Amino acid sequence: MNLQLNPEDLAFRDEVRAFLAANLDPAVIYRSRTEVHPPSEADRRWWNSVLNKRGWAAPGWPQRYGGPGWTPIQRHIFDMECRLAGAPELRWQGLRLIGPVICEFGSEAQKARYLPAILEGSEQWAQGFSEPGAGSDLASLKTTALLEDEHYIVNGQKLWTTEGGDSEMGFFLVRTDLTSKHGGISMLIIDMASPGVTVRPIEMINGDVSTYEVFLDNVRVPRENLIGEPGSAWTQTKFLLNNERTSSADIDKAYGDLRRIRAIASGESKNGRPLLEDGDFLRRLTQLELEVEALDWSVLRVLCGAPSRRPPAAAASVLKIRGSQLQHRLGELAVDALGPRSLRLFTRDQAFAAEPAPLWPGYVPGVRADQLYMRACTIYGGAMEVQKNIIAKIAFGL
Amino acid sequence: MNLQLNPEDLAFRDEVRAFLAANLDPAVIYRSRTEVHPPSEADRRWWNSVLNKRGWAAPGWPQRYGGPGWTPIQRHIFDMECRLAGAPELRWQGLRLIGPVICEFGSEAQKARYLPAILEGSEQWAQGFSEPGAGSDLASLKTTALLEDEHYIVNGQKLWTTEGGDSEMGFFLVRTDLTSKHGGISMLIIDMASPGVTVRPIEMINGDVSTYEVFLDNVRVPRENLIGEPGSAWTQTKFLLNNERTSSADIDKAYGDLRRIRAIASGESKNGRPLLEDGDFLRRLTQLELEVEALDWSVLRVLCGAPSRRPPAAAASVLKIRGSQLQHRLGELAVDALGPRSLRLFTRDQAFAAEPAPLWPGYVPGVRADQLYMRACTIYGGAMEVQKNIIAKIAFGL
Amino acid sequence: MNFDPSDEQKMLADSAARYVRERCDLESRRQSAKSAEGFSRRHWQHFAAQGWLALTLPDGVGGLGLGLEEMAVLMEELGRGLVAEPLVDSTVLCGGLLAGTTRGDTLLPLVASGEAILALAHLEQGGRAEYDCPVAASATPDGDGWRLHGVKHLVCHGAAASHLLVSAREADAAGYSLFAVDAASAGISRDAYTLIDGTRAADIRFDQVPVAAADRLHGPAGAADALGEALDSAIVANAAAALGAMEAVLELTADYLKTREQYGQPLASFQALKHRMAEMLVDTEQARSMLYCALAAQAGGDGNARRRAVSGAKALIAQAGLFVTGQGIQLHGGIGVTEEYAVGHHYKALQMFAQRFGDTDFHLQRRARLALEH
Amino acid sequence: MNFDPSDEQKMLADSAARYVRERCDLESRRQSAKSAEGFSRRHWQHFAAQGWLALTLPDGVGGLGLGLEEMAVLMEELGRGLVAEPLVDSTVLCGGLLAGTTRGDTLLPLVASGEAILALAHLEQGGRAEYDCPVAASATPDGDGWRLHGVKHLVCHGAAASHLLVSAREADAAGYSLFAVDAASAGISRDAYTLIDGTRAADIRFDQVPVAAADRLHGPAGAADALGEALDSAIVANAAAALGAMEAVLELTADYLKTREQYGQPLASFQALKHRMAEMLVDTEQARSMLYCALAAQAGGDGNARRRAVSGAKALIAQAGLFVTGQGIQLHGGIGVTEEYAVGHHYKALQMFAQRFGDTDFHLQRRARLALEH
Repeated sequence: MNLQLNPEDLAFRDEVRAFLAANLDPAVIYRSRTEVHPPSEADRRWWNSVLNKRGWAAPGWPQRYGGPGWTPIQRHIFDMECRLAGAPELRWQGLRLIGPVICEFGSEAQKARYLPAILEGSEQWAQGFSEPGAGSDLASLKTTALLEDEHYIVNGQKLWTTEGGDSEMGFFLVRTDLTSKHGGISMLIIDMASPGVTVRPIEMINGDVSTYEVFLDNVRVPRENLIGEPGSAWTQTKFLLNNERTSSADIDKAYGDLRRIRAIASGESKNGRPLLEDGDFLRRLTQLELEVEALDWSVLRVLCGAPSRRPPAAAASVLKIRGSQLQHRLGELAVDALGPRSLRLFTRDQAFAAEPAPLWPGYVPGVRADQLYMRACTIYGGAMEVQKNIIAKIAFGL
Repeated sequence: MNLQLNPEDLAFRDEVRAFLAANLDPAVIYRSRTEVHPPSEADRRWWNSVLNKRGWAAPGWPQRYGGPGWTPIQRHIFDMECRLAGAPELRWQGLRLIGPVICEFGSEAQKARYLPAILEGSEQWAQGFSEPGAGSDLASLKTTALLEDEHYIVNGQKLWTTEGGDSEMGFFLVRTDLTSKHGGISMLIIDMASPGVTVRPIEMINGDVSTYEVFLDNVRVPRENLIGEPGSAWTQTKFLLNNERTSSADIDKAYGDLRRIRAIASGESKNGRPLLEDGDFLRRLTQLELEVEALDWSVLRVLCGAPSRRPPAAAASVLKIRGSQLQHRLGELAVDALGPRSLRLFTRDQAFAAEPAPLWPGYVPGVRADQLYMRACTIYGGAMEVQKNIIAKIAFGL
Repeated sequence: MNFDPSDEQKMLADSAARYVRERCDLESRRQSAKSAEGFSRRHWQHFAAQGWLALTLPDGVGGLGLGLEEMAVLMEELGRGLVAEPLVDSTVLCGGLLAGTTRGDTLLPLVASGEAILALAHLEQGGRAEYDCPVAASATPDGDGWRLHGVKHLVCHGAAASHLLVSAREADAAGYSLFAVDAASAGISRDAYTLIDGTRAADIRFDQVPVAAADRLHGPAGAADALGEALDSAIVANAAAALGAMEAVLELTADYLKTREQYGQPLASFQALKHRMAEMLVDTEQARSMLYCALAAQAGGDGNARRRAVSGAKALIAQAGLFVTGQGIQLHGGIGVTEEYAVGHHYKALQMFAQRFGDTDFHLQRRARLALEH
Repeated sequence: MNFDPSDEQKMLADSAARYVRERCDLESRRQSAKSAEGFSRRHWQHFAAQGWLALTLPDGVGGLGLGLEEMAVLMEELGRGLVAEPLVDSTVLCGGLLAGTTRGDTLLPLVASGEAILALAHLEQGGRAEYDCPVAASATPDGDGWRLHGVKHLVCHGAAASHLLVSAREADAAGYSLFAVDAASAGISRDAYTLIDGTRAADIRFDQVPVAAADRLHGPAGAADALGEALDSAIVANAAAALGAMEAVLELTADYLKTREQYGQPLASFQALKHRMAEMLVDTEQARSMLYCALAAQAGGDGNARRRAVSGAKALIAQAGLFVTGQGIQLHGGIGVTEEYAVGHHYKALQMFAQRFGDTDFHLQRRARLALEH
């Protein structure tokens, strides 16, 4: 047992910090730290290519496809430092979800065609998994893709396709074999510009549009866009989720939120004293700081493959549950720290355009939009209730 | 709508207060306020007869059987004043449960035989409902009572018979008809001194014995001890529960607990100041005071038959859920107010014998025993989970 | 003691419920929220015609002279319909401050008819709760009248308001005074923006704005108490609307659970979701009881008891409301987080309730302080 | 960074787990709790024979010189078995205070062999947390030595202890000093009583008790820091036992749900109960992570970081432990509230953990204060 970071990791952290300090300007940092949903598309594309030049765009990829060859701990350190420094968030659909899947299951042609643009950020990807009436429940997918002279003809409807309107490409779960009930599901790459693809923006509770409904109406997709064998989507989806065991903890965002809350509490005052010295506030902040620290150690345990009485998949659900609960509570504390000012809704563009003023300090824009949007985090990626079912089953056999 | 107590009720309250002040001495008050489980049997029998002389022993009974003819609000005021004055708790099994059932369903002989002794407190009653493997689930009762030359021969086993070891009489749910699955359950009066009745004391988490396992081995019970018609126990049980719509809120105990917590917080100090002025403590106390006040208004709404979108039975479960949650939190706050001193366990006899001393003020004994014992309140009388099932079904049709 | 609504209260509730059912669909609510004023003038006219704007105003000046109980009955129904109109701000809060003043005799009839919309301009930079926020704006004598100077923050409906009730300090006075100002007066500039529920608020600059002597509603001696009482009344009225929102969410969510399926089973068959609904009801009932508690204290007439009860109700109803509407979103799943379903709008309405007029921490502390003095 | 136990730690865990499985049944635990000393001498002998009492003591004085990581590995297993023996008090807490002192050279070997049982006599009337409790007991010079006078409160295992570590003030010294006293010394009278988990505690009166110069372990300059460090270590060891109790409750409860039925269905089929188990696991994992966090800070060597982490672990593990064991009782139903099932005993063990050495409020405030200084 050795619970300290080793010297190489500390050196790596310094290297990352130096790189971030050299490459991020205040305007970018401000926009990132507003934590609006969706973030600036331009910043993300720019940052994607900056990291790509440095060879750091895809920490999770095998080295032969452009990954930097970092240890899990180093990837963790990198994500954390990026968040705390105010770096733009990257488009995870390409870099974290479909990229690794193509590396693992894609044809050579697919690798050559798609991976470079993902690394550079020149092509953004959308995920087409959920459907109306099938939120966390993939077994009941209805979208079909039937083969017809070397093309799949795709018909159906997808829901919760994050940033579907800003994406060049999409990866979709489709039924290629209607005879089998549970099998017959394949993962298909679809050019979002294809005829028959239309997207409907969905206005979210935070007043912005970050997710879309996607209608697929006789979309012709070249047969070679299928990933792996027909009907192998389960394998690919499981692989994709296993890549993301710890990301659902959202631990770097939690630390970023704590940083923001302290900034607010230093700027705001209550009963004539800095809010940061108010007993009630300090108790709530301390409680959250502790739970975030505990969550961080839970992440480290998973990353290091620490021994456990329960199967690893249980740990992933545990991280997701506590991580998303903390997102709710961090948002509530940030909002309460702002007081009545938190009632003003800054949409993304309003937040980006806002000029800091005595009545409206720079830490205000984005706080409420983030708090409202993050109500979704206990629903997306496997709702809280589903995660608890999973734990009861695999951890306790209930 | 008139939300004020009317003058008659205020006058009634003064009358009750005067009576209590004249009849309770400090030793009795001390023993009552320890809130140990079980309380002093002697005090209860004594207080029962004191109230009976005044005609106040059975507020819930019809006047022709000895009830005082109070309004629901007056009964509520009476219970509250008794608790706050430190009056002994009465034996509810006789006065609140079986008494009203005998008044309603009992034969004239049964009324003549049992009611006077219940009013006087000279005979205490035990309830034999639950069985091993049938906690909140009466449908699966196994105890049988088969008729044989004018006697029921009773065989079976009852669990959680509160104060079964201190009771002269008991009322038991038994199967008198084995042919019917759900019917065939009758309510039978059994003299606890009958041959074949044995009780096993169960040591509770608070170190005292307040409940018993009752074994019934070929107990011969005269046929006339059956209440009403054979197989009519469902009706009687529902009637019995309907009498107790609001009692599960335990509102008077909640107010008593708040009184005790304030007494502790005035005696204890933290960081050199009275605990009662400590910010964290005061916040928790205020939160609980508010929720108890809200619960009190919820009780008043039920007592006054306030209009509601939901059926009355839902209100009873709502009172039970919030009331027992509050019992847990009140106990925890009392314990936290005492600090490490709360770790000393005073059993009932130790608490009664304790002499107040600088290291061990008079408010210490009983706090922990009560907190530990009240862990049971979310389990007995229909567990929390059962109450939630009920609400979902009858309030929402889920 | 009895909780049965009077016939008048029943009629009030029925007509409000009918209006909400027939005219307050989500689509029109979303449109009016996006409109310039953030609310519907059509609704406003109806409120006036129904006498809802006159409800709590004194008779003699166009009011019906009814009490907070009637207002609560009305607001619960309007809260179910996500009312966005400045009913409480204009009539209960500002109307309460005008009642009994000379200026009130001329202005209140316009409030009752809906021609005038009043907004409170009181918060300033660094202020969190209207009850105890610092006031730097100044009122300097000028002939018989005054000149107001300063900047007010987060004035709800400040853009649509025809008149503003402004707090300002007179030279070397301990507290502040309250003035009624025509929003069109020279020297007033407004910077408007949108709040989470669509309400338009404004930061308002007063540059030596002249006001007549009669426009001074309350002097330093009485202003804070008058405002405290008006705020307490406004909180109770808004608490009733919050309760209505909670009741609406209970119904919406129960219906949703019955109609949707997951894993081939109706959502209504999952015990964890049933139990969540039960917990939501327990909190909703607690909130309703606290509303009665506050109404009783209002009617009781003891000022300290009223303040204790109102702060208690504000804290508990905000807690319960955020839980109930937040879980309503959770049980709806993804669509609950969109603008296309009502549940998210109710959640934001409760966020407004929780943050306006002092947040939960403030009211718990106020309650605790008053209880210790008690 | 890696979390894999060393072979030595594995062996330690295995032998402790085996002993718990084979020798620590609930019945014998209940008997020893009712015995005069409140714990089992048979267990105590075994602990000594296994070297568990020597684990954290310095080598050279009969100790094995191992660290808190090993102690945590051991205590987690013993916590599953509801250990009642004064292992942590005697060796980690008091042993830690003796380490490096002259008196320690003679006394520590007896601690390691189990012949001596040490207890901390520090709390007094009005004291809540050992870290900052007022000390009124006095130490007056007497020849080369001292005389101790005062009353100590809530001394855990104070009746069974062979030696007491006593805090007392020297005339006009700022802080207090710490002395090792033979519990059999003239002038010591003990009033013993039982705590909720069967532990015997005592109020102890010191009436001019003579102690030798060498029995003064720490002077006013260093005593408080030394005690703070020893308390931090004791908390971490007890936290591991608390975690073991939580793990035991998870297993007991899952098994119970699988074996019992209600309404004709196995309890394990009720989703609400399954979800409760999931929530209990989430809290248990959070507690384990905080234990690692505290162990890391201990090994890290930065005193302030250690204090922050230990207070954090104390607060979070107490919260999680009371929830997990409390819900363990709830899911067991009625029998969970009796002495006849283990789950209630685990709950009381967590109540002990939560209240000893500073409660959750204290440690949250300590953590917050240290973080602000940080």
